Amino acid sequence: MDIFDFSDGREGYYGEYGGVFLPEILQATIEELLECFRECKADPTFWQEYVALLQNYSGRPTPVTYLENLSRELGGAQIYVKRDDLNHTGSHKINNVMGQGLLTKRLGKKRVIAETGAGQHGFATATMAAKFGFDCKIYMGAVDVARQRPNVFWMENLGAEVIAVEDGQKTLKDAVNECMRDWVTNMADTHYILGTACGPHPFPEMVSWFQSIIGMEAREQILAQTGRLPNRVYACVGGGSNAMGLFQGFFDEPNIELVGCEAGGEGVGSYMHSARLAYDDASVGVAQGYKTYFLQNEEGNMNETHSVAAGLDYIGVNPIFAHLHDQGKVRFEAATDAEVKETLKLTMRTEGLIPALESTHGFVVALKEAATMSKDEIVLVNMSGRGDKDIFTIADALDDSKWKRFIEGKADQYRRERG
Amino acid sequence: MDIFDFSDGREGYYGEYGGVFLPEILQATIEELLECFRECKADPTFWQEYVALLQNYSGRPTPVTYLENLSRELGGAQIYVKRDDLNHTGSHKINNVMGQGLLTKRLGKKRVIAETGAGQHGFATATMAAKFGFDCKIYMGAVDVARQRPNVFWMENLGAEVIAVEDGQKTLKDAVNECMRDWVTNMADTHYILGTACGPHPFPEMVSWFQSIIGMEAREQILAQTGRLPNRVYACVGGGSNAMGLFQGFFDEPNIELVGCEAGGEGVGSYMHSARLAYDDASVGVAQGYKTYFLQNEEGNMNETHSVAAGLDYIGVNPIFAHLHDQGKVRFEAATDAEVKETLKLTMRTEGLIPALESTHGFVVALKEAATMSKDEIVLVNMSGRGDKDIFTIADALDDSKWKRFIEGKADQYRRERG
Amino acid sequence: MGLQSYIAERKRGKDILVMAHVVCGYPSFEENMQELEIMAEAGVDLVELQFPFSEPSADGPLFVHANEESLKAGTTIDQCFKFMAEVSARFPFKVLMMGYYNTAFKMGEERFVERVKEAGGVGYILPDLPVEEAVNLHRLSEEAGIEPIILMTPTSSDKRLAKLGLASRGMVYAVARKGVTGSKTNMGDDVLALIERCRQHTNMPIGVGFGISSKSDLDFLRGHADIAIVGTAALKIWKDEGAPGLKTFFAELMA
Amino acid sequence: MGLQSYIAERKRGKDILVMAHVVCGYPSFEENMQELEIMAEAGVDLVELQFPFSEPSADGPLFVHANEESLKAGTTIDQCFKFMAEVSARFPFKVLMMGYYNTAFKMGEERFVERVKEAGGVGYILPDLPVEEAVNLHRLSEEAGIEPIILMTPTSSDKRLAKLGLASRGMVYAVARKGVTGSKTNMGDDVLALIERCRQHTNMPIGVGFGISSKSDLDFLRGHADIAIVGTAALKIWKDEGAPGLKTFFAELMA
Ligand SMILES: Cc1ncc(COP(=O)(O)O)c(C=O)c1O
Ligand SMILES: Cc1ncc(COP(=O)(O)O)c(C=O)c1O
Repeated sequence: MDIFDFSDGREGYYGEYGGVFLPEILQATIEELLECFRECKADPTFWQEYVALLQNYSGRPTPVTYLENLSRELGGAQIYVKRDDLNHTGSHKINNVMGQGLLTKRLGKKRVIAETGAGQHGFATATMAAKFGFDCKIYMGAVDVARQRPNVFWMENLGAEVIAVEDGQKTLKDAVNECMRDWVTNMADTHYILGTACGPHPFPEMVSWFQSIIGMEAREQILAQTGRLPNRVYACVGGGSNAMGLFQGFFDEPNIELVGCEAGGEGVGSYMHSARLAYDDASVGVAQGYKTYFLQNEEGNMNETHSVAAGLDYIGVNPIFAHLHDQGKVRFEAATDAEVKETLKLTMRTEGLIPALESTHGFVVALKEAATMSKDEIVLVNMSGRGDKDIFTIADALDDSKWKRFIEGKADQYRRERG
Repeated sequence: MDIFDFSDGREGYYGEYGGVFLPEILQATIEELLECFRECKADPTFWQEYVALLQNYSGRPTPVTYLENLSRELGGAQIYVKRDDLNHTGSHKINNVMGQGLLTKRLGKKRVIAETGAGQHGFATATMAAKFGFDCKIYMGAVDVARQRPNVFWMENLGAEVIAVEDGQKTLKDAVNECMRDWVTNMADTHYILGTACGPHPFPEMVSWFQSIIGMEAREQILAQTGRLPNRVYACVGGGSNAMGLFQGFFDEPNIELVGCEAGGEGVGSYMHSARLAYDDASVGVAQGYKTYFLQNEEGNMNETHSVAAGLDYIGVNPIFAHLHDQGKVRFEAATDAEVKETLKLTMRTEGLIPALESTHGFVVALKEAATMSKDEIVLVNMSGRGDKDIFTIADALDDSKWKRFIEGKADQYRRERG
Repeated sequence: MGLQSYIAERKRGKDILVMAHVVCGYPSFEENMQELEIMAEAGVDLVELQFPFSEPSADGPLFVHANEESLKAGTTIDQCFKFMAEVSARFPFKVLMMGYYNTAFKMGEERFVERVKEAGGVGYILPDLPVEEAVNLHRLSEEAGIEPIILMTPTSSDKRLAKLGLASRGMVYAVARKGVTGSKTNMGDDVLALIERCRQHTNMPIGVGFGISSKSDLDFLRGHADIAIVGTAALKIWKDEGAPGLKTFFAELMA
Repeated sequence: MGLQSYIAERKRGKDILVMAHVVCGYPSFEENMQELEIMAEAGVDLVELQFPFSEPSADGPLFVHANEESLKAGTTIDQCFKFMAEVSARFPFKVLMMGYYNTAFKMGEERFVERVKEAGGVGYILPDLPVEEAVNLHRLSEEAGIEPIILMTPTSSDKRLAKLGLASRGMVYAVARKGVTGSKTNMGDDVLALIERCRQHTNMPIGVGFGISSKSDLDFLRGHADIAIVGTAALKIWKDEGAPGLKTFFAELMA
């Protein structure tokens, strides 16, 4: 199946989802982008340059790791993990960013902007901008700035300006709005490096295309390591880019179940979550440039969302998934904050892996289901990022008293030094 | 040249350096270790298993990255970087640790101990222990615990017990002593995972062997990318393991200059540094199980050492380097704390790379020298680790007021929550 | 009477019309009404009533804040339509719904058109709805006799303007510059060139908006544009100086 | 008179000798002297004078602390040798230098042997110097007539013990258990077996050390070992209870 073959339908639409819903002032910009993207996609040397860049700069291909201990302890399916946490800057976000960096160069633009939730996309964008010599501004909800401070620190030191967005819920969606506002002003020299497979066409397709490198690699690797394809494939879903990336390696296999793992936050019925497809709380709407399932009220205003993982704390979901969900081609489950904390602890101690809080959502569902599967089945989970960035959140979640004392000591030191 | 061919000399000696200077009680343990290591080294399947483990778990091979911007800006030699920062846990330390993990299994031991300075070796060891199912205790100087807290946090969450060593200067050397004390007590079931190419034989050889994977890869990669070998190769030198690892790819080339970069701290004449070979302050001595150059006074007591980089803040240096230094086969230079800070800023902004403070020492010397070389020359620098772990140190060094305010806010929050 | 003929009629007496703007429910419906009183008194010809939306990504800081505060205060769509009905019944100026497409989408396009119509609105401005996506809504509007206001911008190609021109009804909203609502626009040749280009592709009256804040802006547009659209400037005055300020503002603006 | 014959002579009067330990300069040389007075009075036969070293990796916490504090107070090697000379001149017991190899290595092995000898020391204990590395030092010591004390341990293989036995001079230090100095050793069959194994490989008198702290330990060793080596226990008493405590301690120990 080629979901990106629009010849029978409307360009940029996946079923009824997707499209371009942007102010008129951006129409020319988005057309220019689409045209440039079409050129790149048609040009095999572009993809080669892209892959070479990721290999030499970001360490691709990332490996697939067999979780021997957890597989044994759970006694069910054999668990394999795709290790996009080993990328430079610590997550899969760099794939998309490097691709769009090459594209920005082709567009002849000199400035990039990006929204970021977990900070991983902002970190990756700031890194790319440093490498490509672009000016860079990162918009980040003030709530996320507070919970992902290490990433903010690095972004700034990489030369990016980080703007804490104080509007709305002060999270990812508000950062997206601020990006749009910047873009409608500065589109002449600015490319908006959207961080996930959402937003107006061609972003969902483009981001998915860049991220497809994950699935291409993983398919080959799991075949090489196990001699067969997995039975089920799991990935967390914020906007959906890492999941789209991995799933694209397995879309054509009717017997492989693809499972998107959303942020269940405080659980079903709590209304404090970010599960657009796994729970029943979302409905179709149009915002942030595209049509999809949004967590919104009856009047079309967005609800408050929540997740322990900043990168999943988002109102919408990529329109491709909205369509595949309708078609029953991808199953969606949610992991709650509490489950995420437990699974993170388990994964650290049992396998020496520290998945990002976002990625841990995929682990929760995969481990739960693997336990019920048979020993000769295989599951593959995407480790979209590493948890280093989450140290403050995890320390809080685990109520680590030594960490707290350390922070208090540091604060005292700073106050003393200031006199 | 095979520096590990002891057939003409004394086993475990490199010129007059090296040897085994351990309490009698450990003699049997060290013999058992040597024997096991000899078996592993002779067994090609061991190396294969080792390489496969690093590929599947840690993401090897790590790439070689061309620093296009810095090469252009400096206008001298073309600068390439070996990216061991992309390893799982963020540094080259994992190479050695995974190797010793396999060896621990062969020894039939169930418990591992390790000293750590920067925390990277401890982090790697805790990770390995989680994966192999070993009990794990990490000794770390109290000063280092304070400056590398994020790593301590992760070690603990990986299931290791971290002991803050309050003796002596409370840094790496004191952690080594504590390891020795643990080892003389628990050698029956415990393997001491020494973190660098120092200590009693066979550690310098063994750690170098495991780290040689860096140089093997880098040699092939630089040939593939540039069609030739580099003119000069740089690596920071704490104990000397990452440098030994990289240099082994180029030892046999008479025209390649190998440059070890030590911690110049506050500079020559300050006596606040850790430069054993680059400055004239060290002399030959015996401590921590081996003979080498130590920063010691005339009576053989160790001097206080200093470096902004915890992982270089060490009194001794690997005995192989002491010998190669005597022979003029490796040149040693030092980078000061101040130079390190400047170069770190430059590297972040110009290339999007965040080297660990340790690794940045190699960058300082490499960039300085590259600028004076011709455009058709090539230099290769080892990026032994990433700087994430150094966030507190770097924030302090750069006097980042936003970071400080964030920390103070966090501290206030913790105090409030405690009531 | 359709919007186009209304504008034509109003223009008989003056060389430029004024369209003003309020964000429904901000600071409150009561204050909205006071603002509108002043606008009516000053002789404003058209008013956009902005329905607050949680993601006002085409708006500048002041309107973003207004949208947010209004929603926080509990403003509902029902209230907005009710307010629209009152306003269109009470004042001589014509009223347009302004907002984001999701408001229309969620209630259903048919129902949306119906409700605007019922509330006495003569049309609507949905800045995030491109013409390609508006085919059905435009058809429904045509049937109902209300107007979808098309935006033309400095970045629109001629080809694009031609397409927009074909879809234009009632009036065209010419966006004076890149960016979001709120900041000042430098009135100069660029603006005139834009108006010129718009005229080549539509026969509808042309309103110019984004950053219009003073009599001199109006004077500049006189003879070129049909309508000057005043948004943020008025809200800012209201916030800073209240009713007396707003009165002076409009008096001076339209002097 | 060599160490071996001194021990043989002293053993004529008692069934077990006692070797005590002080860390030079800790808490101070004055207190060291007071401790040694008490030891001498109690009839201690041998004393190790530990030269402080910055990396005392074979020592337990109390001695680590003692080494560190002594160095911090400025203790030098000259002072230690001078102290050794005073002590060996003043007391009837024999004195051994105890320390780490770097102390000897840095001053030069020849000079080291000379200075121990000059200061009246009968030998030295360097726990981090294995026999393989000690060939030259042992030769020099033999020439000078002082004794390098060899350590034998529970983990040493028979082959190893044979090698150690060949190198042993004066006495052998049997390490009662794994670990560092300081914590208590359980006196039992293991210790007896160790002494037994040592005897098979050396004719030298055997001292047993590590964790010996009471009369019952001494009683246990009596008839098996030649010397009981008391280290940390005495320092701990001195720190906690001062001179009266130490007096009682040795009185009870050697009763
Ligand atoms: C590590 C990580 N994983 C996953 C996500 C979610 O994004 P997406 O669904 O686009 O992969 C984020 C977003 O910030 C992230 O940082
Ligand atoms: C990143 C990094 N590089 C280098 C070193 C120095 O060690 P070595 O000289 O053994 O490579 C350390 C030690 O902790 C380290 O963490």
